[in-house]
Amino acid sequence: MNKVDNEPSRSKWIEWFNPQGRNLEGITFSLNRITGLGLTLYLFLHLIVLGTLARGANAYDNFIKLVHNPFFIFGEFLVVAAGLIHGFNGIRIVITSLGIGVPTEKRLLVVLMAIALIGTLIFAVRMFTA
Amino acid sequence: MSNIRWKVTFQIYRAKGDGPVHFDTFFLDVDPDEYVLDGVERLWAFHDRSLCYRHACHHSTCGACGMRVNGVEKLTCITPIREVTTDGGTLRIEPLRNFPVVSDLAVDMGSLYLRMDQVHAKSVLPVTEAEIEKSPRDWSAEDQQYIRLSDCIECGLCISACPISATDADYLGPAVLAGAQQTGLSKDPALVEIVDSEDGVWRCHSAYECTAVCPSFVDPARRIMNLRRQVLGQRWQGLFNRKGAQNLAVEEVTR
Amino acid sequence: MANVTLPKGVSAPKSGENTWLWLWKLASGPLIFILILIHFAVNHYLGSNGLLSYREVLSYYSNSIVPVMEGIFLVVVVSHSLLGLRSVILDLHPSRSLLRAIDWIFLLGGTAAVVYGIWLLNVIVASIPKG
Amino acid sequence: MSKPSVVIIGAGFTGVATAHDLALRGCDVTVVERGDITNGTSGRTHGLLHSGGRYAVKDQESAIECIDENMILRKIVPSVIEPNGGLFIALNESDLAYGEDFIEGCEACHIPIEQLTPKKTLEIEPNLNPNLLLAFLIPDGTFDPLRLALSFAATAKANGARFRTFTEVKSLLLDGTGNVTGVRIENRAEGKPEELSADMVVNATGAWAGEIAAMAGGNVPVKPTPGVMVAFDQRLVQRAINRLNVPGDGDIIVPQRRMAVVGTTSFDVEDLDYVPVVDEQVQQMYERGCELVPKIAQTKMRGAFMATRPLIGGGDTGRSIARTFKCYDHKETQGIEGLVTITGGKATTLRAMAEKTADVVCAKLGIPALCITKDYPLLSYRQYYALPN
Repeated sequence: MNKVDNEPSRSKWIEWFNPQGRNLEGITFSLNRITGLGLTLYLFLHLIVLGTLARGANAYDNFIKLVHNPFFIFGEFLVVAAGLIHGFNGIRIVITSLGIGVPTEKRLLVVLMAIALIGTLIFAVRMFTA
Repeated sequence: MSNIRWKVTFQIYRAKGDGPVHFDTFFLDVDPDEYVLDGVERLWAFHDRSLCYRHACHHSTCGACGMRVNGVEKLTCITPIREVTTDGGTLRIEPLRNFPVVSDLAVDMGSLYLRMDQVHAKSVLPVTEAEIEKSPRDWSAEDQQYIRLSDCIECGLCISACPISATDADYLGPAVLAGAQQTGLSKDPALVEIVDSEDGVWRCHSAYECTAVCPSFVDPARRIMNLRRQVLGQRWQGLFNRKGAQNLAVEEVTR
Repeated sequence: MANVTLPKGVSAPKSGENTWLWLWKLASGPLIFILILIHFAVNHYLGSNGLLSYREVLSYYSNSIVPVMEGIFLVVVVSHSLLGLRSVILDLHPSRSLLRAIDWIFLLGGTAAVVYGIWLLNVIVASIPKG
Repeated sequence: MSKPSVVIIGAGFTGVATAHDLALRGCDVTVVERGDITNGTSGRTHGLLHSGGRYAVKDQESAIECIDENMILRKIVPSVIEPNGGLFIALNESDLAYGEDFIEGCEACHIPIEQLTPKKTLEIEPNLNPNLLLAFLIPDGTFDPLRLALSFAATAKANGARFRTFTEVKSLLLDGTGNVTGVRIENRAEGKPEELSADMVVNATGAWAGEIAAMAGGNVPVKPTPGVMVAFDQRLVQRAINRLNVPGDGDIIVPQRRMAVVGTTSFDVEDLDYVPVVDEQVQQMYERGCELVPKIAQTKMRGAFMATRPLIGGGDTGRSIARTFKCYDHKETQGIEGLVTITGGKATTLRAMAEKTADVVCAKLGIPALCITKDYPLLSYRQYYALPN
């Protein structure tokens, strides 16, 4: 039995990712946040990893060999999927934030998310069958 | 309306003073076309007189009876039971989020009303100004003198549904930004300092939950987007005409 | 700043976010979108099996437009990601001192990342065999 | 000397308006209300700011009260009113015949009316029944029920009144001789009992006035008379539309925000705390509404609700009872000191009801201050939440 906890607080961040009762935009808000955080993490890892280029041909080619396995390819796939979702949702946010196309925002979102999904599938096929 | 009867389980959020939060369960025979608020009122009248909840107009003009019904914000006076559950189903009823609980289902919405005042949100406005962009019909010169109550009924559903209002107590919130949009930055330039801030129009991240739950045709998300455009326009002009913009703002405040 | 009277019980607006920060976050989005398309297309479909060897990377960078493009991309994407992350932090209602600390960390961290990236670009370009 | 203390039971229209008046006259006012502001009859009114036209033929006392108070409210609380006027429209011969009496009645009650041709009427209200024969423009309006009450409450608060919502009166405190000295209350939000003593208790519980009076062994001839109203999903008219005839069921359509509300019916009831909305009456509102505005047939229903009018009952029932109000000093009626009941009336006349009640209370407490609420602009309803209790 808990005390009343109904006011805004930092600890409610978990609600950002609670899909219950959400509309499509609400779910893309959650996805945008997750993918944004994930892509930021990836960006900085990517930068660090590319440091191997400065250590010459052997270091880089060994590194590529190391990551050329299903585990890393799956990771790469997640990055691509995240990029597509974040990017295509971003298009909607940019357009509507400038006050353009807001009345048709829902249709726009559906179309954009469909494109992101198709793109993700194409990449999945290419990456996992290559 | 119909003669059909449904058996519905009401799970009601209960909280009194410093006591623990719990859910009380009631079984009720209802007409599926009755409104959720009718059910809650019957619980109070015939089952538990200690139940506290807010309600006044029963037809969506006062905004007092907002609650969370099965996890979604509803204005309970216009939500037929048929829309939110099934025969033999459950209605889990909780107070709106992001407001202090007074008791049980009643919350204190003072902060919303105060912020509406902060942005000079109109309670009545010319009939011609009710729409976001343009009016659905041509108003005659005669119509233009008429005044109507604003669409926003300050029910707080949007504040409860907004994911950002959940974590940031100072975020003005959808209803308030929509109120500022309706006031208009061109008519009230000083407002830009309130909405172009950490607590203002940029905190919205396009979840559109406010518009999804708004029972009153306000479409807060769309108004927030329009307000962004207004802010951007005013700041852009301010870049080239710094003094002019400031003088205008000062004049508005001292008037 | 214009002087706006506040009702009792309402906090004054805070200055942690403004039009220009937001506008840059917004505008950098489409820029990234365009640059990433090029970045991707080139990385994965230029050459027989992508830039999967040191040699291929060097030959990619031998086109002088590429390091410039990648440099711009770096600045845009780092600023977009840090502003985005900052937005998430703002939604968590940070204290003033924490926000100031985060602003410095992001500013220094972002600058460091860009400087490091440009240094890396220089190293790569310098490694390209002449002729 | 400390201020005389008054406890007002009920935060409906009469309660908040009386609190405002008494606070201005220097009383220490506490309002106790078992729910939140206007959770009973007041909140559920259809929100018609009466011009008095409806009562101008049969109940001129009420009609004059309405037009006078209508004009005062427009002045002191414009932020909660749609001041767009109203129309009385005639659809048949019987309506036309009533029109003659209507003109006379309005003149007698100084209600300004303007006769419009059907063509002109349909120009300004294109959704009206195109077969209308005659129309009169009158100064009706629409108000927001909750916000009207909050405006009075806010102003009362600013002048020192306290509002204790979710506080139910369990019984009246009586001295040895049966006089009322206060109230025994329960704070429902926390479940705590408490006692409040007062120099005077005002029973402003409207339809429930009989129940409170009975706690002191008194009685009030109040006749609770519920009526059903139905809200439709579109603002089909800009003005309040009335049928030009003897007041009956479903003959008013009130625009409100983006809605049109059709009212109302009139029936008797036993249990006041829960009155069901009867399906047949909802259907009747729909049909009668369609007669005035045919487009209602294509409009989605938004809500159906009911409110219980507190009519002052003699032997009459329903429609024939006058809509005026009465203030009872229970010292005069039953020899009980310390209790005054105000009931009856219309939402439109809330300020006048408060004035009369405050006059009675002040006379009993020996307060010489006069009523100044007629010219006293009210605060924004939002200030109710800003001001400390």
